[in-house]
Amino acid sequence: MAQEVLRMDNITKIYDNGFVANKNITFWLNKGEILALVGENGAGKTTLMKVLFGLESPQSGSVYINGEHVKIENTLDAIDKGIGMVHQHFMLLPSLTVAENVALGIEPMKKGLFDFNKAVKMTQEVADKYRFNIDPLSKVEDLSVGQMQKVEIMKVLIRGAKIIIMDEPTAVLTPQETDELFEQLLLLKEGGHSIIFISHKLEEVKRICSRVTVLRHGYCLGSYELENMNESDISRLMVGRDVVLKIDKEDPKPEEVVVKIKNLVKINETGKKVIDGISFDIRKGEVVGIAGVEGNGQSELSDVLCGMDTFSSGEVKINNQDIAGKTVHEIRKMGLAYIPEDRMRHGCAPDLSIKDNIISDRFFLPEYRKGLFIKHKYIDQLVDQYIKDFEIACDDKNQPVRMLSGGNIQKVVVAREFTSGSNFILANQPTRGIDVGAAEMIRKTIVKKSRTEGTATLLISADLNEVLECSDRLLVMRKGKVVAAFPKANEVSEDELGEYMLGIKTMTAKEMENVL
Amino acid sequence: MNKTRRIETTVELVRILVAIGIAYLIALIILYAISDDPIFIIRQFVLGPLSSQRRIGSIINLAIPFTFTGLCFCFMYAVNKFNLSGEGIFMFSGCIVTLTSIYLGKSGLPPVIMIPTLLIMGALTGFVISLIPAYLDAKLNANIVVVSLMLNSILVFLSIWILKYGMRDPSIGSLGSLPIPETARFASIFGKFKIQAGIFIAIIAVIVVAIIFYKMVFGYKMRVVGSNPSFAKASGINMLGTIILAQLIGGSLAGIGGACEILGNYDRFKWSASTQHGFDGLMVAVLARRNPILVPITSLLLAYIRIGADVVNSKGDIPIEFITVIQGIVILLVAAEEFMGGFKKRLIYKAAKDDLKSDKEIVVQEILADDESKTEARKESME
Amino acid sequence: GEKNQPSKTGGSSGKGRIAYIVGALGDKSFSDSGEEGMKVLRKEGWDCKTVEAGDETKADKWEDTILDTMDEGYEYIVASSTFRDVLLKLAKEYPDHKFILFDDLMEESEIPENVAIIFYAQNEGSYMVGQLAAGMSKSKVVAVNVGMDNPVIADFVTGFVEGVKNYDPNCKVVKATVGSWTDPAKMKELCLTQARDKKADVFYQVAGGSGGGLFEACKETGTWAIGVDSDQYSYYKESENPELADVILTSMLKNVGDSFVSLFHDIDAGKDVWKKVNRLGLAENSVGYVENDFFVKNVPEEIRTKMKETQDKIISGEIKVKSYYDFANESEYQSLLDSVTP
Amino acid sequence: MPMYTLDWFANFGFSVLRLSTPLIFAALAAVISRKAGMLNMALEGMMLASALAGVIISGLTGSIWIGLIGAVIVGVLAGAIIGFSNLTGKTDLYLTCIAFNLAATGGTVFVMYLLTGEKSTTSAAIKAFTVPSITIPLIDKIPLIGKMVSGHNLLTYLAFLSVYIVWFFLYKTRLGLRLRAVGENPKAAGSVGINVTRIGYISFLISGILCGLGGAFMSMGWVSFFMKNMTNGRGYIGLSAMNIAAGNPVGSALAAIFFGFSDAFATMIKGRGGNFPTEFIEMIPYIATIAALVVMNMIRMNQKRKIEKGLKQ
Ligand SMILES: Nc1ncnc2c1ncn2[C@@H]1O[C@H](COP(=O)(O)OP(=O)(O)OP(=O)(O)O)[C@@H](O)[C@H]1O
Ligand SMILES: Nc1ncnc2c1ncn2[C@@H]1O[C@H](COP(=O)(O)OP(=O)(O)OP(=O)(O)O)[C@@H](O)[C@H]1O
Ligand SMILES: [Mg+2]
Ligand SMILES: [Mg+2]
Repeated sequence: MAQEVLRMDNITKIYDNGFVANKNITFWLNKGEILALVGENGAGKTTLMKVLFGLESPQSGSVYINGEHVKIENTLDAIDKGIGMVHQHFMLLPSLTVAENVALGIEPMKKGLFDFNKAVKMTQEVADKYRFNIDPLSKVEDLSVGQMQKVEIMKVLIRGAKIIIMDEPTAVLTPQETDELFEQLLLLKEGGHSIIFISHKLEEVKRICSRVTVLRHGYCLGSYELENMNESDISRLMVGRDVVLKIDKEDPKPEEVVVKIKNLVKINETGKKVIDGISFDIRKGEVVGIAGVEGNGQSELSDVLCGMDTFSSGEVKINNQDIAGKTVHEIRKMGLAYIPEDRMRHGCAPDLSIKDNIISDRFFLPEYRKGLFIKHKYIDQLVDQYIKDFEIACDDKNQPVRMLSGGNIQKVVVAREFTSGSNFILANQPTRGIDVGAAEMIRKTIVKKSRTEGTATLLISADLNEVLECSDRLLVMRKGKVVAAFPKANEVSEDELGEYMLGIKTMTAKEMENVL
Repeated sequence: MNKTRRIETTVELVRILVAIGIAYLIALIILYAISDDPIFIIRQFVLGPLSSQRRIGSIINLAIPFTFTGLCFCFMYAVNKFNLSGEGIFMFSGCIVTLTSIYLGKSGLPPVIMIPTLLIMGALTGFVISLIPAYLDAKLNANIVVVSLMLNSILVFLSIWILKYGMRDPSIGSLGSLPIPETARFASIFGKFKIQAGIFIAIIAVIVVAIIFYKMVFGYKMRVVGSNPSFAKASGINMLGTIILAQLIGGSLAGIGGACEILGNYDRFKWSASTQHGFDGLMVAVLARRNPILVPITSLLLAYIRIGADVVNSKGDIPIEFITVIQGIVILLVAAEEFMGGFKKRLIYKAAKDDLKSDKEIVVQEILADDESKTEARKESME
Repeated sequence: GEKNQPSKTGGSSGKGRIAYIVGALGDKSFSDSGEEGMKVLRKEGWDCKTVEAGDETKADKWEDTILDTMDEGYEYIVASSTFRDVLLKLAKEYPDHKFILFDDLMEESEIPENVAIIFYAQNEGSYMVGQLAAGMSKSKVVAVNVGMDNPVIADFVTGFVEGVKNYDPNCKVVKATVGSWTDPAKMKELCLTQARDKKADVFYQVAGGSGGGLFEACKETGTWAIGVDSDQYSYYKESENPELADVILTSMLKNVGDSFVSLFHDIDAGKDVWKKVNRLGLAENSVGYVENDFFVKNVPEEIRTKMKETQDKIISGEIKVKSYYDFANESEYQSLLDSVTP
Repeated sequence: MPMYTLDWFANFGFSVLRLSTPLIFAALAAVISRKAGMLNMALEGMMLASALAGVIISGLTGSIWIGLIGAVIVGVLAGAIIGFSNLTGKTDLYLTCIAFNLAATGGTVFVMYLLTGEKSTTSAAIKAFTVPSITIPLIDKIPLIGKMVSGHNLLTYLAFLSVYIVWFFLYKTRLGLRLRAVGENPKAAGSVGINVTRIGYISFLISGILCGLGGAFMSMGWVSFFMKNMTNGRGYIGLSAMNIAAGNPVGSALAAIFFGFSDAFATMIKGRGGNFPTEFIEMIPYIATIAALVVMNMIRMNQKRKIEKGLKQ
């Protein structure tokens, strides 16, 4: 019989705005197991874990560790009880070094002062032990997202946590990095640690977890042994219906060039060439995917294309118009729609209503205003329609976006960008951290728009599944350059892609010539 | 969620009343130590401002400049720019408007032309002045707090210089400008209340600002830019333009405020120090939760406290400075969001829990049953 | 139910009810000096009340404040030139009340029936200490530092400069403005700079609260100071910090309080003070300088004699001290300053 | 001109350092708050309260040192009040600070009135004590430098020492690290068990210590008495100095000294007498600050542009 290390009994968490995020949830964890905690966006997973980690206090319910009733009032209590948490969103201090980030809260001291050298040594030891290749002296802001995630994991490991919570740790990792992480998790499991693993990627859940607990709308639907379940069983429990994970799509019929990129170069503030002579076209009716380890110039490419940032040399034309020196507004008018990578920063204004968020790119058009005034009635109708079309779960159109769950926030962004009437969609990580149901809908819409409306799409994603599923042509970026180009995405294997992403293989300009 | 909002509003009202009550109680306790007749003093402080028509008029007159600077800071806050130049603009606009009125007075313009011209002059002054920090911040990234604070000091000296060398009245003993011509002055209306006619301009300003904020395209832009500038940029909203224009409108309002104050309450310009109306406006805007519609109300609240202080000062043995301390306590308690926050939360939790009484087991089964039917329906529709 | 505290008002049985309106008490200058006068009057049975109405930035409330006191039954309103406009306006609206406007000047024909004006010839007093400064200076550079510039202050400066020039045409005067009535630190820095750069060795302050910084600077540099408005030597000598007094040769006096007392005595005696300027100068003993032991001990005989002579000449009218109010415009004042700048 | 001798420069430099002293304290207090993620606009009021406290307490006890400690304690108390209102009461920080400044301006006069019956200054009512000045042996013999650097008030040296102490505290101690962490990302700091509210309080208290020293310098060093409103905007200038250097302690101190320099320069011009409108001289420090800020940012942006265009390595 498995030994129970943790039990959360009848947890109810009500947020200050009256929202009940956890409703009488009972949940337990056995020693040495990896438990999956799944559920749609907003189901209450993170909330439950925050309660466990002392970041939120529940209105009722109790927590037992090793059968003993404990009170967890703040994170310090949780850490003392041997609980560690890798948060869904980074909890890092970009301006500090890796060592300082890792040591923060448990700083080694010498003669009453912070002993930086010792902190470096400690960090190096953990990094070596778990084979994380990270320099403790580098600043966190200079790291790639994948490396940041490793720093987060080191923070938990160095505290010797016995119960480890991982809230979507793989959302930003490459397959290879994910594999590495999983090896470590299995090692930890062997070592007697117990792990709670939250993820929207069900194949990962299936791969390393032995049991799954499902949450929906704040309720716990129960715990299930994973042995006799497949991915669609899980997703059915999560969303309440079958989710189609494969996208059927016809072959593309690319027509004229919509976006033309020639010898694009971008040098950043520190003098580094972050985009290094990229050239390719995107044609009407096709989806071009870009894969790559994050931090290899994809973000910069997307910033340049949408006008958020300037470039140093080269040429970009959208519908035959040069974007050099143009504002975002002007580029959008040329036919750009843009799903940004970080939805909370560039995709929405969290404190504003759904309505305000949806009209942000078009309020100035004549049909939305009457002189200097906004046509509220007309817009209200339109937004209500979009909420229905895109299945945005919310109270009403006047609800602030921050009150929605991550997936629904992304739906708001997608609703805006997909209805903007543009013929070029730049989609950067459109489904990051989004549950299967919502992701399915967004991916399908991307493909559908390219087939039925002839939209030219540039899909940048770290989720290989996604680029392979949705793209027609597929490019790989590394160190600011295009290092591989495949004419048919669905003929490429994940492992092959991974080799190009990590720089093990590179295509020559000649090999790629006809694909760009 | 409507329930939550109702609880919040109720608690908010109760909270403000309790806060004021507590502040007065503190005042009373301190007064017992230092005054011969604390009850009398407190009564004067609380009821004194409302004891005569003239005092009620004084409250309203005092609330007028607060309203203008309060609205000014609503704009600064709306685009998240901590531009403090409203303080300096208020004084400087008073100076420029007086100077203009003295010059125009010679030409014998009738009030219908004179007064609008002067108001425009005040607005223009605010417009131009607020352009400096706004522009330096937007284009050169020069810290707006620093620039506007420095600018305020510069404006004080500039006003004094203009007063001394441009319009001083040599026939009076103290430092003051030549008298403002009769044709430029606001009438005092409502008989004994003696309210200055600037009140109409203030009311119009509140309405216009409310329309800008909630009905106009520009208000929408400000909201987006202020709420999340990165998002505004990614949406293609002209950020710089919006941010600068909002500050210019704010500055203009402070300028009109200075003009109304001078034309409504003064015979001549005689400020030789910053008037603090800007910082008062900042308080008013924060107390009003940056909502222009609430600005007149919080202005009246602040004016009421100030007049109360004056009444106490002239009636009793308590120096006026004591009241500034009490005023600080009132403002802090009223603005403290956590004050009675526990009480509010308990009400909200209770309401939420009442909704949650239903048995968990049943709910979960219902959800699962619901799934079944959905899946069925889906299958059917696929077939 | 009106109620007044004994500390501010006397019995109401007495001779008349006076409201004294000031910006703020505690200036150690004419507001406080006036308050001293009120204390004397109170003892004599007048019902006096002092009201602090706030500075110029609160001028919108002045009228209401004064009206409040009039509602309470005060018939005499005493206020300084700062309150001139309000006072004149109320004088017109309330002919039954009496208004005393002090430290101001006006054409007599324009003065309403119920207004009396008190004018102090601060230029004459300053002229006297100017003589002293010029006499005591070894470096032949003296300084006059003011809080802020306004006409009354300029009148002080004019008299002082004239006095210096008259005593020794070669003696130079540096005039500087602190820019605040409440920044003693800045005043101290200013004096130290003047002592350092210009070798000034006698300092005259007309700077309200900032003046304290001047005395400290004199103490530090071993130079002389001249106080203003009231006897600042004895003020400090009798205070907790007597050593600060040891640099104050004398103070230019402007006896606001005394002038109130004598004016109300006149009113009591039925003399006509209304609708005219009651000019108070050296002759009326309303301005002047302090001659105490410290002064006698430190000022050479010869200078003292010369000062006495000058005083007599002014009183007799032989010397007519130039006043700021005589200047046609600001630039005349400026060229006076220029003529003595080192 | 004979006036500009070596001696003159030494004296001028001396003056600059003295004028900068309270500004450095204020700037460092602002730095501590800024590093903890807050813009402390209440420096003005905190300094004023301390300035009065120092005078009263030293007057009552007859000891300079107890007075100095008293000034610091009152500064810390002021910090605690602001912290309580802002961190525990969740009152808007700007509002808290402005209300506090208003209350301090009136409150100091009120307390002074209760204790002494005076409403503007303690110069007569309370025995004055001043923190002594110190001659540094050896260094005072060096030409120019000696005269400039030696003989200052103890608190002036303490101001310069504080620059180092604050730097050391922020970058070398555990508390400093935690304070910066809270300032940069309170959520992240909270997630590793740091008590964010407590760090917030600590930052206000340290700010209070520095303001206490700055206030004490005003009333027990520069001059020897309290005067109502005697800080005259020096708190805001300290805040600006911190902002110019974006919170770097050394840079903020340099900016404060730059302001002190402009002020000394303005005082020098004023001290020359004559009729040049004082108003324009008064503006010098403020205009200089804006100009410095503009020039600095122009250079910064130019460089960035050049790098991005690939003109520079
Ligand atoms: N601070 C908060 N205040 C009010 N409501 C909140 C707060 N945080 C979360 N919520 C609400 O609680 C619900 C559950 O949030 P939670 O973070 O637990 O979801 P989740 O299951 O982690 O979703 P995701 O998969 O998107 O991470 C959300 O839908 C949100 O509406
Ligand atoms: N103060 C809040 N009030 C209301 N809702 C909130 C608040 N804070 C967070 N939420 C919502 O609660 C949900 C959970 O928040 P959390 O910080 O755990 O991550 P998340 O935004 O859901 O992540 P993701 O977008 O990756 O799913 C989010 O949807 C967020 O919008
Ligand atoms: Mg989550
Ligand atoms: Mg999420």
